[in-house]
Amino acid sequence: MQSPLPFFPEQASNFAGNVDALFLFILLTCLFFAVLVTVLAIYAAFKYRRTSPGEVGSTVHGNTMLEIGWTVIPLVIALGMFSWGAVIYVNYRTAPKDTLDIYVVGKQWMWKLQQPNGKREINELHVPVNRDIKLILGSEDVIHNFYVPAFRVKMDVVPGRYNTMWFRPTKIGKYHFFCSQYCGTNHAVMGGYVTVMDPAEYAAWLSDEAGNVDPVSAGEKLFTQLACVTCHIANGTGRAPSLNGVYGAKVLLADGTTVTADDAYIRESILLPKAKIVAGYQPVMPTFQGLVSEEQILNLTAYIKSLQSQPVPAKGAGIAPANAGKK
Amino acid sequence: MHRTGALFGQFETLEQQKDTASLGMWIFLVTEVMFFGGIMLAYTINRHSYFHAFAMGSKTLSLKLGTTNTVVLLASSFTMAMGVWSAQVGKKKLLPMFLALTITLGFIFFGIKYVEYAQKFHHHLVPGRNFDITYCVNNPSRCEDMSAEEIDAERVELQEAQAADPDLNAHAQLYYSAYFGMTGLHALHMVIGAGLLFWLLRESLKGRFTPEWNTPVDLVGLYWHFVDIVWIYLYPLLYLIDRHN
Amino acid sequence: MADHEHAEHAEHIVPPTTYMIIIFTLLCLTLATAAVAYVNLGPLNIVVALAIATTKATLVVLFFMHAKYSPKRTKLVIMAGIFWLAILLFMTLSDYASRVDYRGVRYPMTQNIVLMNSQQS
Amino acid sequence: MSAESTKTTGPEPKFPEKHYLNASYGIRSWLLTTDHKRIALLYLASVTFFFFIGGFFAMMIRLHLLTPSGYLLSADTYNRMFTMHGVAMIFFFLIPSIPAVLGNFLIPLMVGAKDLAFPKINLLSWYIYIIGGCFTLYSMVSGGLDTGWTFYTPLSTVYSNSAVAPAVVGIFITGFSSILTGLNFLVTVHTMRAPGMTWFRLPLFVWAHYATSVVMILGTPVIAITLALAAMERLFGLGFFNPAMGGDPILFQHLFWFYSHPAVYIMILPAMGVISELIPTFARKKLFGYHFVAAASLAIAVIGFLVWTHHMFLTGQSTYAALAFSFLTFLVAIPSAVKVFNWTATLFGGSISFDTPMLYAFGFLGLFLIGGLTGLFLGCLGVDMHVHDTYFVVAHFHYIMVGGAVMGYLGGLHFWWPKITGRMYPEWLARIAALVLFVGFNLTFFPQFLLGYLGMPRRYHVYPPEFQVYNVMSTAGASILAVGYLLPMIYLTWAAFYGKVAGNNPWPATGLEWTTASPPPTENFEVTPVVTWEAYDFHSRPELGLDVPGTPSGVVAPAHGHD
Repeated sequence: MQSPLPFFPEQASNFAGNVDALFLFILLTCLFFAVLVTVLAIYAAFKYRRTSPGEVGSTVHGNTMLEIGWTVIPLVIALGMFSWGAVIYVNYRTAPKDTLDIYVVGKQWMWKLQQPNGKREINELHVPVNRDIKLILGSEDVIHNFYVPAFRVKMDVVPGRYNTMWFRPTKIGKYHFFCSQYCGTNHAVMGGYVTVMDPAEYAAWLSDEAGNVDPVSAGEKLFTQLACVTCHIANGTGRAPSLNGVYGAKVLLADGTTVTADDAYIRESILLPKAKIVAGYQPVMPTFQGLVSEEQILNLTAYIKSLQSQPVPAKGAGIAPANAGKK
Repeated sequence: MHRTGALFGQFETLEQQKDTASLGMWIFLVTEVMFFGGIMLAYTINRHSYFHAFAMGSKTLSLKLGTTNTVVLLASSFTMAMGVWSAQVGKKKLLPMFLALTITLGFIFFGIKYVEYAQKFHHHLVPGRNFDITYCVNNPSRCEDMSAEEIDAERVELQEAQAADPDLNAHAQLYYSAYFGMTGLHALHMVIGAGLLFWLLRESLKGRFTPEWNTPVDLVGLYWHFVDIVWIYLYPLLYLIDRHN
Repeated sequence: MADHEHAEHAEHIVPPTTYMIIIFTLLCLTLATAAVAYVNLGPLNIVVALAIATTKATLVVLFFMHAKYSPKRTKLVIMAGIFWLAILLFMTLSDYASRVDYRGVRYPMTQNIVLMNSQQS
Repeated sequence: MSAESTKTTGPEPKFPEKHYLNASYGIRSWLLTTDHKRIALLYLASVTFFFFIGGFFAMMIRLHLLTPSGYLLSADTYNRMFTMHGVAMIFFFLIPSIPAVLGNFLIPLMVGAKDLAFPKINLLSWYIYIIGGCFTLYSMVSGGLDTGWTFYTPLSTVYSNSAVAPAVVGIFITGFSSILTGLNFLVTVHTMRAPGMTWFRLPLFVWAHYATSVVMILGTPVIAITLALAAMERLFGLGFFNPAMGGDPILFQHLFWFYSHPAVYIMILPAMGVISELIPTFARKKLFGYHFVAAASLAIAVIGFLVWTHHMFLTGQSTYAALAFSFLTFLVAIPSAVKVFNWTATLFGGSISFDTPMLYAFGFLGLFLIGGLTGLFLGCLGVDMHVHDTYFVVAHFHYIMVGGAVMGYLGGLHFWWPKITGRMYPEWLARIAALVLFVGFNLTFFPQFLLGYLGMPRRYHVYPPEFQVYNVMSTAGASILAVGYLLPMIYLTWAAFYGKVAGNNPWPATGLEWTTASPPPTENFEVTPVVTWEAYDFHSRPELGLDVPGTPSGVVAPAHGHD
């Protein structure tokens, strides 16, 4: 990008060279035909320009051999272009084995990315150079598209399904990535940078601040791994009550009684969910007996405790109103 | 353009006029095929993805009503064809009679369709916020039109379907999206057809249609038969999914 | 004006007896399709149902709609309609049918994606 | 130059006393007319209106993009601008432009009929267009529309806060206008041809419209049902395209592009038809390979239906489907190439003049060449991985739609303006306008190819600073282009009232439409014409007054027929 009128973005992946070469091949072929037709048309326009008002052209009106020629020759060339393009595309859609898998989630209007060890980034992606990287793409809302021009690759991020894309960065550096599928208001700012690093640096970066795990974050991780989060949605719109501010509070149950949400209640609710049903909710929670260890229950409890200070949604919390449950 | 008798000004002969009108109608019917084709495609893909939900949805429909309606509509197609024949051979008394019969059968179809739709609304089976495929099973008292045996049978079916498809309620909405989308569009076409038939009936009572000039009868007939064909496909696609289980 | 060869055909009038035979066949086929739906034919159920429906539709087109006695041009229009419908259906379905990840492994990585969502929500 | 030359022959032409424009007066005589020529003028006024609305949005877009951070509009406003630009231009200008204006006016004249087969349906289709247009205008003024003209779900059905429903309903309604126009054309060409007007004597303009009508008939109903489903999804909660209910947003794209890709051919095929008229007329020579050009039109219409998922190579469609559709995409390029070669070959051995319509034809040839060839890059799977959804695509389809379709439309308007109004436009002003348009167009859109390959995604209201140089060029070009569009509107309107009287056949050209008066009488021809000549045959037409070898030279019959 040094020149003021650049033509090619940087080539920074295994695909870049191939795509550019194919691009140049098509470009030169097309230029040949474009120049040919243009030169012929201009030549004819001057050679056969009208010289007297009543002049008419010749009676030539066709030539079957010519027609066949200019149907078949372009067809053959076009099939050449198709085949070359197909080879690159099939390679792109077929990820190699042993890739470094990175999860990418698009939402209006940010990218959330996660390294294999769980390290998360927002609108930033760090990858080691010369390693096959596979991105697994999901969307929370509308269709997005993950596009790295320097790598010459993009793929739609479609809600309701997972797409994958892969590439092998070949050059250390920092490259733009964009959302290239229109996704609403801030579509244009939904981008960031891919940082391609030396493998050693990448390893160091990866282990940085990802080491010590406290019970709260371990519990948070479990809370999502066990899919608790799909029903216990923080804003109270889920099938189960929000857990914000629940710890230590009184909970109104379906039978009209209240109970204090302490460690024991939380443990019981995890292992025997049907024992106490919060008012206004269906008994849909499955039991986690045998699925979680005691340590994990502690971690989960620590996490739920940490939600004590979170804002309680107006609707959808299990907390009893001040005057409830007295009867 | 001036009109000379039955001949419109842009044409040279009656033959040309009839030929043109009939070609126009057929081309219009082709656009209708493509129109229904789009929703058929949506149906096919979703039925393939969520077969259990679609089978469950299909079983909540009344086969009795659906089959009756098929018979009614086929019969109306027959009376319409007879109407066209009457016009062609110049039976000026028979034509209005067959047209009136066709309209009557059309309205019987609407009546039955109304019963079916009303039941679906009543049973909370209309896509949207209140959709609940388990409504009747959970609230048998609210579905007084279903017998206890029917409710029990549905409960068993529902349990099986839910076991196969945990997100049954969402996917069953897709079935009802298809059901209301397809039958609704079909009914809309029938309404237009009925309107055209009323107009034909009025004109035929005036004795306007002769063996020489009966193009409108012919064209409306084509349209009516096409609407019949759409139903011929909707019937197995909507009513007859997985009935044998 | 043009295409005179069609216009000069005398109109073919189908006799009522033909219509009666057709309607009788159609009603029989309707009952047949309802009956056969209760027989477990596995994947063939839908094939049989559609085959019967297509037979019925063909009878309606050929006789009630007089396509059998219509000029070639009308038949061409009908065939074009069917052909384009087939393009729409089959070429779209070819994509779905050949997707390796289509619905079968629809959410293979749910836990991981859910893991991603947790921090923001 | 022939503009001067053709006018030296024969006596001064006279304006006919009775013609379709003065056959009756008053607003009712226009709003209730069933005359295809008057309906064409109704369409002309309405598509011009939408063209300038769309053009205004385009100007706002280009001005906004002058700087990387965009200084003019907010993100939401910008998104509304490009969406409404697309909707106005595609559904309300490009699709009806040539068919509904020039096609409507000319097809009955060209086949020698008194009117289209269904004149009332023709008027109805204009009203449907206007009603659809009103819905869409309502959407534009009541909150706008910010989904992109492609209406991708679930953005359009669930997430957008703008006035999606009225716009979708408007486009749905307008679709029926397109269907009825196509139906009318098909039937007219089949059953209304004059004696002697065999299929292979039809002008290629008619062939092109026949192919276009096939696309309209078979494609438009699919977009209608798709948009109807999307609207019902937004309004009543149907779920076919909603992933939250298990629906599939990719299905929407399949259905949408099943129409919207062939719709590109609705826009470009009629323009190709216009060019196939212009080149033989101004080269005074039979079109090279008539049968092949006619067949190419049909081939484009048919194969054009088999390529739609090349808009979806990177949505995660199956690799196999992508391969098949890419292959078919390369196939559809061939008939377009055949046409270009035949047009070029026609020039050889011709007697070429440089009247304004011919300048547009040359312009079309150059721009369509670039537009068509860049389609190969996009149809090629390996390159599409990089350039899909970037400015490369934007540049490509503007070269086809503006460089191709609009150039063809303007060329056709100039060519037939004498027939429509009976008067000539100012020749030199028109040539300058054609040149301004050509230069402005290339300056606007060529830099966008470079932007696209550099990786600038489309529909961005702000962009990284490294893309600025090309954006500035593009905006500069757009300013020139705007002037280029205003010019013809002004002088064509002027010429309709004050231009030089044209006479029946000022060029002269060979089509049947040039044998009747300019402007034509309401019933088109005083007596039903009988066609005895092949299309574009200057040699067997002594009444044109040309120096045909073999006829005694110097005996020049008046070019202006029998008025």
